[in-house]
Amino acid sequence: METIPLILLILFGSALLSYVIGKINFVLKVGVALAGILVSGYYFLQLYGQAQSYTFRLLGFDIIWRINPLSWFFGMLIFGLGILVAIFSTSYMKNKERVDFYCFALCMTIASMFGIVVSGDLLSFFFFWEIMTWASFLMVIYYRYEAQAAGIKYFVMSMIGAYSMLIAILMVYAQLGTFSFDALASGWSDFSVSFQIALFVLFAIGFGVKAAVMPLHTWAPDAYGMSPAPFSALFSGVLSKMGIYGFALLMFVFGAGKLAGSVTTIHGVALPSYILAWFGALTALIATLIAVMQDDAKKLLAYSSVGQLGYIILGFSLNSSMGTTAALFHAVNHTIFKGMLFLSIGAVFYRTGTRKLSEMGGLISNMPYTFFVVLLGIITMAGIPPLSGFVGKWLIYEALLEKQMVLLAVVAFMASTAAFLYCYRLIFTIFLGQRPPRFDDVKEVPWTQRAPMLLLSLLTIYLGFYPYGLLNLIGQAESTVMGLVPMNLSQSILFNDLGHVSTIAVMNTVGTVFVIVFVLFNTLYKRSRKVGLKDIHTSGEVPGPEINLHYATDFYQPFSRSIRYVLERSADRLYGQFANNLEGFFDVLRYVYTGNAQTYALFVIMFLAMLLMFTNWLI
Amino acid sequence: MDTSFNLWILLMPFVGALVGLTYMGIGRRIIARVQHRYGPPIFQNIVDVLKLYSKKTAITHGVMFHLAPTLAITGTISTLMFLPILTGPHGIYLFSFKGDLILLMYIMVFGCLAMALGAGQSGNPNSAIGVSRGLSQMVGYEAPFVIAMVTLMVQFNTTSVHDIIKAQDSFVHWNMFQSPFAFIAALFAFLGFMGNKPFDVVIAPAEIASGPPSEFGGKYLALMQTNRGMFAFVKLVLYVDLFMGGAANFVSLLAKTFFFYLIPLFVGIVNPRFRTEQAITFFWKWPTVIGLLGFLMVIL
Amino acid sequence: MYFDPVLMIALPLFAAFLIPLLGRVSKEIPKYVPVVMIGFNLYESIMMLPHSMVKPIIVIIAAWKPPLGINLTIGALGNVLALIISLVGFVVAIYNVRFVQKEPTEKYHMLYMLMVAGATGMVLTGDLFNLFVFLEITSISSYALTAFIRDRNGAEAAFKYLLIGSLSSTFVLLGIALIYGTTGTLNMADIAEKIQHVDSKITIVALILLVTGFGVESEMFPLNGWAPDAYSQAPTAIGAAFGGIVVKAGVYALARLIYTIFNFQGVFFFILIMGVITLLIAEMSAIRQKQLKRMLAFSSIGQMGLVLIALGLATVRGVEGGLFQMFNHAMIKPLLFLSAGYLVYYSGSKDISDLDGMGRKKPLLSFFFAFGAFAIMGLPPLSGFWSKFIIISETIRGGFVVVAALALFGSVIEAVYYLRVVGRLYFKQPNESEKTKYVHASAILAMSVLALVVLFAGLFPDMVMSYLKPAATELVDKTAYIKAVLTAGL
Amino acid sequence: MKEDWGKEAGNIIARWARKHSLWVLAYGTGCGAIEIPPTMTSRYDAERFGITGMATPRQADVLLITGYLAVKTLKRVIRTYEQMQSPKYVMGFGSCTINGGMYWDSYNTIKRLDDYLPVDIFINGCMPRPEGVIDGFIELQKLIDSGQANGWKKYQDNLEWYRTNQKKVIKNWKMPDYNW
Repeated sequence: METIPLILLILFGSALLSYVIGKINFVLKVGVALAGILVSGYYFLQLYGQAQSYTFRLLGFDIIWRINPLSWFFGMLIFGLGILVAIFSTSYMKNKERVDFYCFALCMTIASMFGIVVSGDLLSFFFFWEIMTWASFLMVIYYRYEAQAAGIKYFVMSMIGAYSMLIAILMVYAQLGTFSFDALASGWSDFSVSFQIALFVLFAIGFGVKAAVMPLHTWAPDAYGMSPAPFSALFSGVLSKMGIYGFALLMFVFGAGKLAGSVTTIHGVALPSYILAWFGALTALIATLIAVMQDDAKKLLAYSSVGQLGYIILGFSLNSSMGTTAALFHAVNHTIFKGMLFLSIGAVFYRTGTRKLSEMGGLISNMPYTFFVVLLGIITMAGIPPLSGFVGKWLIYEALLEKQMVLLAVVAFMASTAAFLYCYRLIFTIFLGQRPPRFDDVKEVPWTQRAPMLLLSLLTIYLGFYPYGLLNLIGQAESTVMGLVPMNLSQSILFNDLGHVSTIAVMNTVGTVFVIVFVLFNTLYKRSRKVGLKDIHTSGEVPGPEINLHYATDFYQPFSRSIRYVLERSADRLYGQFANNLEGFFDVLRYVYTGNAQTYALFVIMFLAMLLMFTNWLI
Repeated sequence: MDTSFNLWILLMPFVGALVGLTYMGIGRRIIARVQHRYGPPIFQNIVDVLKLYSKKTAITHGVMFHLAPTLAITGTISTLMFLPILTGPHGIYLFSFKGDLILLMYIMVFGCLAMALGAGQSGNPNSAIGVSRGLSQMVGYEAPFVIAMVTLMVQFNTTSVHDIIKAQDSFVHWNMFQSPFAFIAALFAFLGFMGNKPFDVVIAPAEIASGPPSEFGGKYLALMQTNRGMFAFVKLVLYVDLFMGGAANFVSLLAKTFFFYLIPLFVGIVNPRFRTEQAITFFWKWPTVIGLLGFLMVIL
Repeated sequence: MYFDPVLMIALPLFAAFLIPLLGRVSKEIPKYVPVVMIGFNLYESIMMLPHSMVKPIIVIIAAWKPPLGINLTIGALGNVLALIISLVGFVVAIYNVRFVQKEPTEKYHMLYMLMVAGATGMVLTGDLFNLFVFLEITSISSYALTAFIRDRNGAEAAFKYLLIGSLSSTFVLLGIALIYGTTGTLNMADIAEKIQHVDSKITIVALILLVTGFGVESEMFPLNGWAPDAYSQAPTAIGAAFGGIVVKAGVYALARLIYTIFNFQGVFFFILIMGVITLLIAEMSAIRQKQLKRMLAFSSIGQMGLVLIALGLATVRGVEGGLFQMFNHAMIKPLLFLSAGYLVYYSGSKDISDLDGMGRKKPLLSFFFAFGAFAIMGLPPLSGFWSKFIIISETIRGGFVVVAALALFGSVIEAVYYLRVVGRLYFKQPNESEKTKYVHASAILAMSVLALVVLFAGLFPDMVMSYLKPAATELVDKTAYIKAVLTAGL
Repeated sequence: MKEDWGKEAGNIIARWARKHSLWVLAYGTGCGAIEIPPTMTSRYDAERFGITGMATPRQADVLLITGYLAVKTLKRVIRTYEQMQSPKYVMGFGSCTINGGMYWDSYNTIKRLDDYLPVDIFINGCMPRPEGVIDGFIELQKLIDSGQANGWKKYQDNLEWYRTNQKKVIKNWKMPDYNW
């Protein structure tokens, strides 16, 4: 049997199976789901470097499933994080209700995402896209009582995006008579300019919703926040990448990046792409500023996720190989560190039962592994060398500077700086500072949860040291699928025309210096005395356990005062108002149905009379 | 060449720390003279650090607290390693050929983050408040700084510090004259960088008990003070490299760095302290506008 | 092997009138008569399918050859619709076995049989007047069934339905009279043949009268005022049957009218526009409903709007999509109504806000409702996706991008109100956690059948479409149909 | 003897550094606190001897007890002293710290600071003028230089005795243990 349908079959099969036989016992359903994901992951690995395709006809449409380096690249993210999340879930979901449901939705989501990346035609792309939407919707509403509004918001916005994409897809179909990517790629340049722009906008809305580009992001914080923690990791780490994959397709495979015809170009980038770039950059900045103000750990990460995706979109819209490389590399990075962070937050939630930053504190001694993971996660997220986050950031800045896009570069830099704020808030308020007495006997999470997080941490260290393998992979995807000349690569240094960084040298320097200082410092001095958390300078006062010395509420209060212009405006509220007004309008409108038989009869007569008066309408 | 290279790698952290601490001592002296005082000896800060190193006990609040000074100084030394100290034929380049300006901008944060983490683990709310203020203020001064940096990078179409230095081959080509707006913006940012008054709300001793380092004592504080001196040196050298075309020998390096050291010092002497949001809005107003003017100059 | 198709109408009619007599013998027998009779219809329509796909089956009654005699013309379209009607009828009949507790049960069953028989007759007949007769049979039994729960609301709804229904019947009859007067024939194929030679000023009036008349049954805006009340006040099973049976027959008549009999091109665009308006207004009204069944009724109108859009496209593919949508709607809406009926029954209130936490108390019913909601929203891999996809695809191919966008906007609204209900079912804390009665096995069986069909059609849409394609072709290309009918006797 | 030499050199440097860098905890008690500002500022400029104020006990070397100590304050002072890092010094200001001074029969002040904390140097006067304070500092420097300013060691060695005394006056003793 062909590998691609086999993988899809295994995943969908295990989804159904785990739901059906999951009624029997816990081990079975989790086992089935895990086995399904692992086996399909194994088959997926076999696909590396292959160019398989599988075609059949459905409803008279040609359905193409194929694998190429680009889809393998995204498939790698799906299965990489998917497997880890599944492992994490085994203990996380223990003793929770409706695990069968969870396993079902998890497998469904992974399967549909894999379906998206292997789709070689727009129809199956849309088909899997919709499955992904509702499967992930099931996850958002997993916690029954709180999640309804978030779920509906997510679903409605996804639907708006999907339908906008559907219109674009069908417009393409109406023009070309086929759904295949290849036909679109070759036919794109024959479209008229306005048609191209219309397609670009419609597709961009469709992908933008999933990739949570501002102002289409409002679902993301709630949806990420509401879904179970392991799934949030998958949600932010991979599911949102499907939007990114869509943008990759749109810009490079379909050819919207070139935008043939007489479109104004700015800095060598077509105007729509340039506007998209601004959307990306502003998303990165504003989302980051909002993230700083969040008190819910998951919402913080969600907004941060929105911001980081803004970077990725910024990278894509530059329409250069450097920018694309940056975007794809950052996509991997984002998957890794958002995986780490969401899983860690999940682990903390698992033990403490809260996600409120202001309620936690001082968990470092209780959960040292988790702390370590979060530490590496925020270093990566902030883009501080020597971890892999820096490589992604570096590539993005170089790509921007290469195009001489100064303002965009400044916005991107600023967003990255502001990201330090929430990074610190995240790690400080959870792990550092004073521990509330009720968390005194919190334990570290079991190994099934620790292992996935630690694996991801190792990965980010490795990529910080040696990103060149991954860059090669990206280059391969660029040259074979995306029609770009990949950026020059050496095996020891990142470089382009503007500058260069040797990640190996950085890692070595930092490592060596740290080891030397550490050894000197610890051998020359005897061990320090360990004191309790409350043994701090409080002007001689001895604070009792009832006194809260943890500064976590309103952590960036001065900062919030200076960015109140941003915080006062909320797209979410705007949409909410719009939706309410719309419903109010509907409420008025529905009185067309008065409930009065005479009126209805009158309608019938009037209808008839109207038609009789304007008979030439019908001829 | 190779031995001297290795030698400088070993020596440079110490030189940096000594120079930085001495500048601080001189700074204290100058402040004293402005206030009609005699002032401490100019090596006072070195003495202070030595005293701290000689402390017999130290307390720790945990592993991050213990590691923070080490990590901070690691970050600073690493930054130093990627910075061209002296240029020209007898230059001290260390590893600066292996990294560029963007790396420098980011690796500088490494130490700060470590400090912030250590301060966080100390459990003192004042430390956390200080960090919160410091990070907020950083977002403030980062705006003009980034604008200036991007202006430079775009102006010379390079991100390499070496190329930027090379472009300033003579006195008139120094960036402080060549792109004055970027320079002014960067100078404002520098005020924030150095954390002198009026931007010292982070450590505000009378208010939040010196903020982040308030729980650090003894050997930890010693390392942190060393780090502070070294970090001041790093920042000064970076600015000299970027705006004064680097320095060919130690004398000119000292002269130029001292010039840069004096600016925030003098500003600090005559100004009271800004509140955090005042500082942020200050940085986002005029320095940013001036920086944007610099942009226009480059673009047009 | 199939029997004489006349039996499909004759047997149920006969059985319907037999039921009251049988009811005298035993209370139990009338319950199973509809199951058996409609089961036979189902068998028959399945068996006829391979034959009618090839060419229409013409049943000549009493040796009067067309165009003179009354004859049944079972084309692919008629057969497919008969199949849909029998399938829904059969499932609802199974559901009825236990559901109908209210006296007089045998009258209920009789009326139900009449309704199904009438609808089946409508789609099978080849004679325009016959069509009217069957329409009357269907309508009158529907009026009666609407008022079956003899309360104020039911009576009011039935009265509204009756008023508008009789108006429409009048118009239909007028239209038919006009046509008969000008063409001198009542055989539809023959009319189609002859009407080209008639002055279009007269035929257009006939068309308008007929469109208005059948528009009432097919829930076209603004003729659908009866629908929300009738759906929600009739017994649940009847609400389900309205969507699956009566309306389908009405749409069939409308389609026959505009495609086969008349030859006006403008009417297609008119139907398209009316479809969009119907869809939008229905969805907008549905979102503000407080009662579950009213909401479903409006949703049903919205779905018919989508079907009208598809019919208005006048392309084979579009009509295919429309038929597929009709099929889906016929499967899903009963599923929703049947599960909703039980949900309403158990929660003891018709209001959506009283459904809180039924997902806990009645997991299977809630599952069926959610399944139906997901299917009708058009989520893959359920069948609603494909029909909607094809319709929108054809709309855009026809150049009506705005129409497509509006239709999709309607879908978004639809998603909102369905999800709100599903959300209430699953997320809200139940008010009190007493255990309620079982759901009858017959109801579960009925719903399972529907759900399986929906899932199957979603996974293998080609299987369904292969039968819909000849039907659509028959509708769009009328010459073959006319030829087949007119040459049948030769 | 080489190691001794190294150690000795280290000690000399350390003593020199400690002597020339005295960080004073700005902990004002009693009326003597008012003498500190003139000492530190332009008029008397204690900074020229390397004396500066520090905000927290963790960083400071010298604890100034500037006058009478109420029992309540004593508790805080002890706590603060224990939070300081060794070597650390205590300076008693004025007669109140020596024998109670004008508060000798007060019901809630302590009379002899020496009983509760190891005072390295007392400055006589009520209050001592800034000159006296600076003189005291210079004396302290001399003591440090000669290795005699080891009150912190005394406290460590005689902790039991100090604790007994402290607990005698402080009734609600709820303090963490001072463990080296």
